[in-house]
Amino acid sequence: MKILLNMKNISKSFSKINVLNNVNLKIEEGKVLGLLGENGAGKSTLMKILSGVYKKDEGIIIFEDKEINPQNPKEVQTLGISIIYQELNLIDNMSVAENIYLGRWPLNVYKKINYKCLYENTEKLLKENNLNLNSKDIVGNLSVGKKQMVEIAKAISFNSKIILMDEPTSALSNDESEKLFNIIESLKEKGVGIVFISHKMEEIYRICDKVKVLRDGKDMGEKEINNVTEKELIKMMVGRDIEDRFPKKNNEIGETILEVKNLTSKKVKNISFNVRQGEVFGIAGLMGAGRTETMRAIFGIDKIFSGEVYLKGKKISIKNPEIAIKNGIGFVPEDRKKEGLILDFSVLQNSVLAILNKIKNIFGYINHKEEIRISNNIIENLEVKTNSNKQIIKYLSGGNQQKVIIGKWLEIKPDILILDDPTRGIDVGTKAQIYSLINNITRKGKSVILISSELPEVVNMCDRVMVMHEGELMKVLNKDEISQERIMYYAIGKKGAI
Amino acid sequence: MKKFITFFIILSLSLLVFSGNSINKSRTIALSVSSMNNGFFVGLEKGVRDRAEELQINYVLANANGSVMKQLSDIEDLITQNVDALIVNALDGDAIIPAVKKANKAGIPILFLDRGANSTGMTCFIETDNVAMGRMAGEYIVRKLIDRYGKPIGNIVELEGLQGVTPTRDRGKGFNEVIEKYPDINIIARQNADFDQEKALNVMQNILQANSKIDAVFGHNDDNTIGAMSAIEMSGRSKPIDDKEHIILVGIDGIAQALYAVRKEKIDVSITQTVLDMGKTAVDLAIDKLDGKFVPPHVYTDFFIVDKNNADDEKLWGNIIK
Amino acid sequence: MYSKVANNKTDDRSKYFFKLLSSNMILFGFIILCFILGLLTNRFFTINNWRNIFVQSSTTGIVAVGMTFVIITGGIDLSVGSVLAFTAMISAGMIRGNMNPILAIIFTLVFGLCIGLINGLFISKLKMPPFIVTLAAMSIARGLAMVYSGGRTIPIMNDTYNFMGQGYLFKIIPIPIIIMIIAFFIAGYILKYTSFGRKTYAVGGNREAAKFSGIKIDNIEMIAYSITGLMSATAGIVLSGRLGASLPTSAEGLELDAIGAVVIGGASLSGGKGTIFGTFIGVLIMSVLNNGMNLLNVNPFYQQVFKGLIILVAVLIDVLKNRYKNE
Amino acid sequence: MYSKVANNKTDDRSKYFFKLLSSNMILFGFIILCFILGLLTNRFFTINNWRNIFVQSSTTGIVAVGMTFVIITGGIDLSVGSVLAFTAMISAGMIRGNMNPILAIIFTLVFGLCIGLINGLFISKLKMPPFIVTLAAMSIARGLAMVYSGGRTIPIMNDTYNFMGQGYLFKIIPIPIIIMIIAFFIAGYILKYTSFGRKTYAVGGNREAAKFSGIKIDNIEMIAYSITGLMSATAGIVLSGRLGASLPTSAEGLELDAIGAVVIGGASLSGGKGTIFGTFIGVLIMSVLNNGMNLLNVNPFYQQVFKGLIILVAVLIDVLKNRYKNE
Ligand SMILES: Nc1ncnc2c1ncn2[C@@H]1O[C@H](COP(=O)(O)OP(=O)(O)OP(=O)(O)O)[C@@H](O)[C@H]1O
Ligand SMILES: Nc1ncnc2c1ncn2[C@@H]1O[C@H](COP(=O)(O)OP(=O)(O)OP(=O)(O)O)[C@@H](O)[C@H]1O
Ligand SMILES: [Mg+2]
Ligand SMILES: [Mg+2]
Repeated sequence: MKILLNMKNISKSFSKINVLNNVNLKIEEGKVLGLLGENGAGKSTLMKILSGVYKKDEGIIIFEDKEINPQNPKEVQTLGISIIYQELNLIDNMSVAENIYLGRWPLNVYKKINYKCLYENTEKLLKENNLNLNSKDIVGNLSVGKKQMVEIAKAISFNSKIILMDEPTSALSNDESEKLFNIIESLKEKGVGIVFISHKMEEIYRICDKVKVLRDGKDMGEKEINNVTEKELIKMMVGRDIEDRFPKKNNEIGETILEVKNLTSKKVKNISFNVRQGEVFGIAGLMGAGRTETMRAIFGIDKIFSGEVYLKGKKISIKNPEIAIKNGIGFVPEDRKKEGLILDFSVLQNSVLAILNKIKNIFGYINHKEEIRISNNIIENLEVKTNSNKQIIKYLSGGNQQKVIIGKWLEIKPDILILDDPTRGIDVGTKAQIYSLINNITRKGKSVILISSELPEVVNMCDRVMVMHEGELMKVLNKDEISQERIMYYAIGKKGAI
Repeated sequence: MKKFITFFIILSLSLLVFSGNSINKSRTIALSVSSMNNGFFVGLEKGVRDRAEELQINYVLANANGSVMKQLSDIEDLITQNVDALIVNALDGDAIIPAVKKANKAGIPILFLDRGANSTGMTCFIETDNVAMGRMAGEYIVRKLIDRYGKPIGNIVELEGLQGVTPTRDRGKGFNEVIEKYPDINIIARQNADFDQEKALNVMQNILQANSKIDAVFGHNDDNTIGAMSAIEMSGRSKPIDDKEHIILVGIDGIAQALYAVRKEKIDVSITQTVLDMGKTAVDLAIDKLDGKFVPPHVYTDFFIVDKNNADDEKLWGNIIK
Repeated sequence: MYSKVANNKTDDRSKYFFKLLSSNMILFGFIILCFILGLLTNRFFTINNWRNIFVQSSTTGIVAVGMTFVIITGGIDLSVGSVLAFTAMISAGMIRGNMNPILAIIFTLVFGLCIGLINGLFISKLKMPPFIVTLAAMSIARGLAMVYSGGRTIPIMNDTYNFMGQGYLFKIIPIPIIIMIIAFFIAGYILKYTSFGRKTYAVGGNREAAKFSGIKIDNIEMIAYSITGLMSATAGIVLSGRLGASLPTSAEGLELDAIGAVVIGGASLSGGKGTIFGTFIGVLIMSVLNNGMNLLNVNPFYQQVFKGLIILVAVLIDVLKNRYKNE
Repeated sequence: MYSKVANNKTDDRSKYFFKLLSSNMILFGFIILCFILGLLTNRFFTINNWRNIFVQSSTTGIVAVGMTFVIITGGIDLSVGSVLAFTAMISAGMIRGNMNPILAIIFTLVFGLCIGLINGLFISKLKMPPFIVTLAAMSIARGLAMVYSGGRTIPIMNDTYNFMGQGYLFKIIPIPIIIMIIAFFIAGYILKYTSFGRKTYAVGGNREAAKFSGIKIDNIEMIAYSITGLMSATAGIVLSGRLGASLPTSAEGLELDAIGAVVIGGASLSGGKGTIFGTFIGVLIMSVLNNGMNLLNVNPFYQQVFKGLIILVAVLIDVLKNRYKNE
């Protein structure tokens, strides 16, 4: 098998903190290499070194038998390496087509952009890869999942020899992920070498040929996927065994705490459901089903056009998130970069953002000791990988950022905690941790609303599941009715019983 | 028959009277003023407006607010409105030339007030001689220094006005013409204070800091001088007017605040212009022009020194416009 | 939902107009403003008056064209007024030195472009905040204009040169209008249809994404500031030609007018948004306001008050309508 | 890697100072500037001169305190100079009308706060761009100051009132300095230690995330603009007290000075960044520059050129050092 690219003894430090330590990586023609590791293991950093965003401290990169020294993204692109970054990088005000061919638009002889050609090319690309996108849609109006599809289309459009995919499926539903795998398969046939990063073990087994594991920036070796079990892989990543991916629950379900009647907002129609104390209430659906929108309305971010919300039997009107928080509702949003974090704040400052009103005195003075206590608490309990609570949060790995956000909402001790895809981009170990956290909450009689695109997660974690389709409620499934098949049946818009 | 004649005479007389009035009533005079943010320009405008009202002439005002672009636009708009005569207080003598040409082309007489155009085509230019005022200020200071030291020696501060405008240049020119004649009188600091009190105050504070011996300050206008006065007071270096160490303060314009300070003996003198008269004269000359009478091309209006002896004079414009 | 295909051309056109109106409420505000002024004074809707309005827009308009580029990249240029004054001063100096006026004009334009380029270099290569760089440039260029002229106005006695400000095409269309319109058309074309134009939006919309896509942000920024420098010099030539003189104090405060026009036209100071057409309407709103209040002989003190209020209302219409759309 | 624990207190302190310097190169630039000026004229490092520098900083300084809040939220306030003039005019009018000076001052402060609040209402509730709202407010307030005064200066002949500008504490410290320092301290405290301050940074850092965390963005913005209005009125009282008069033209162009000071101090116009200490240094740099050039009797034409150049260099030091750190 031909080796396209060889990274040898790569090391990298950020302000004296070692992030990568003598890591090797081989990309072969027509093969998919899975890159595994806990949050903060250094996967993204390695990819960014390859794509020219960061400069390596040590090591060499050999591409097609020549040493290369990537200085900027453009250089690497021209060599034939393209990348899907972990975070979205799109221009909101531009169309899908313009984003896919950003800066590479077809020009006519007068240097005018040939829009006709641009849209034709895009349509062709989308069709060939069976991607369900409209080339003229404005990207800012798309859901995260669709935006991710745009990124995928963009990476493919380069016709590169190597494509690096940093958690491309974290925002995708099973359906869309399956589409991506089909694309990857056809790329493999063309001899493209692929690096695939994911925290979903099923996917690794589904698509990868080999896996490479990183732990704390150290190279833990490479394995043929057929020669290694999931358990072994997890042990390589985490350094210990993880007993249960879904820890046992022992919650008692009590009275109805939240009742929503005929809720209608910008994107959803006539939604009615209730959530009980001690319950994990799941919301399932395909991308764009309106799950997020339902919760945004309840949390006071979107305007409610009609319908009522009752909390503990009392009708309440939640006009803004502050009121929601006062009423004991917390919300971990789906887009952490846009809605979850103040990127320039430290871990500490992000940790206490939702609880400021409770840790200040009458003059507004923030109790600094309390701040430190809370942030250290979060760092400890959720095992956030950071060098101190003063670290600026944008320098944390994606998964660790997510942990801080979850921690921040746990600190307000909510009666109802809404989690919108909380395990997106979270490693296996931490996922199990988050599930135990959810169980801890429900054990105390508090409730969790869990929006999730991962069916196993829904099936294993939820006591009841509401399935949505295009802004409408299809069905609420009880504990004994929950199965992947049923959820999918309703999620794609079919009605009636099965 | 006699009755008829009397009737005819009365009729024609009354027609004459009415028509006289109605001629004026249908006449419109426009003033384009460079800015209105200083007592001086307010005075000019009042002079014009009062006279126009007195004569029952329609009166239109445009304020360029310190922008040559806007002044040209204003005048274009006034020409569009077909005014009968234009009185212009130009921001800049060269930049106003196209406006003069446009007015000439439209056959509208264009008179200049206080600041003129560097071209032909002006119907008349009414101004106070800025160079002469600068000279007068210089001569006053020289005289006072001779009184103090017996000979022309001393340290002077010159606070210039807005950079790039005619009064700054001309007043500076007249002033320096005089001072240059006395080699022992030194201008130890020449800084600009933009005709602005706060700027003058700050600049003068710094100058006081840099120079332990200052005999006199000439401000290009009263705002500059008043700012300097405040700075001197705050520095604790203010002395009674007849003291040997008193810093002689001279300004130009004769605005209300300056007259007040002169009365209080905080500044020595202000060289006042006769602002209201300037406005009035402009209107009269415009009417003369419209009536076909002779109008001299250049009219200098009066200026004189105001000290504590005449600062209370009610006829001073600074005592009228407060 | 897509509208049905129109039956015939006129219908199509009126629909297009209607769409333009509803997508661009600021245009709507502008039309209402003109309508009211037309009712109040019959001198408003005359050819002569509109010629005045357009000529009076020319300086701000030309500068605002350049400013649009800079603002779309997410930057700002405070130096435009000073650069205008400085370049106009240089060209007046050259004319006084008996240089061929065409050569003088070309040299001045190149000179303006270079000043813009220097701004751009500091901003893109040294990563300095645009506000600071151009604030410094504003101070420096104004100072140099003062130094060069000794604080005096330099008259320009050259008919070829002054033709740029005072001349007419076909004896009816003033040259400043021609220049402004050409600038608007070229800039509109560039922003809408060329790769550079779209990259400008990309840089302002999301720098990171633009960088990751291999767009050379530095170059885009440098070109944008160079364009602004070039447009300032162009406006300097037009203005000094119109006035027949260069003043060291020319165009003080022009930066706020130009930025104001661009933002009224729908651009956002955080970048990525804005159109040349919007800027054009923004510029016209300001000129029409000044002109209308002059025609109506509004007390000059109150003019500033009204100007503020009307700008507020015009933009408010736009904002409220967008809000309504989003509900 | 963590540094070893320092052996003793003095060592600790010198380290702290060193850290402050290296984390804040603009302070370093400022110190170098002072050093050079001290070498050039021995009048620079005198108590008297520094008293002057501080008094001369007071107007811009007080306004810049308010501006810091607004800029941290990601906004801008162009109306500060006009609001200053207008409020000072109102208070002069009240004093002339024989109102009790203390009452007049209180009323003026409340009045300034209200103007700021109105700005804030338009910006936060109607979601209008801050640039437009405050540009309009700038025009309106200046117009009203003109209308109210008829374009004339109103002298203020009240010693209690003028004490605010001309008085001394303990016969040595001028009141304007006291007011400025108090403003800086309170604002610094609020921004650093209080919940409101933290929320201000959050709003500027990421509006959406702030909203999701239950922060009422509208309120934060309204308070920020109200603070700026209040500070403008405070500066108006100090300035008119200092001059013993209110001028309709007071503080023209102050907005650029104040914004400049805040940005020189390290804030970013896109929000979320900036400190009160930085603003303080920014204000001082400007005043020291003016003062130094006056002391050296630099040709006024060149003063602007030098001012621009020095600001550029001062910020450049800061930028280059950050760059170096990130490599
Ligand atoms: N620009 C930066 N400055 C400082 N530290 C950084 C920077 N980028 C990454 N790090 C640190 O490097 C480590 C590795 O981060 P990286 O993003 O590569 O992890 P990852 O394996 O991709 O994790 P995840 O699965 O959560 O995405 C983390 O501890 C992170 O805090
Ligand atoms: N700002 C917006 N403007 C217009 N349409 C939007 C906007 N945001 C989202 N939508 C649309 O609203 C619908 C529902 O949004 P969204 O995809 O977030 O729902 P969801 O069920 O939470 O899906 P998921 O969480 O899986 O992405 C989608 O069709 C999406 O395209
Ligand atoms: Mg990662
Ligand atoms: Mg969602």
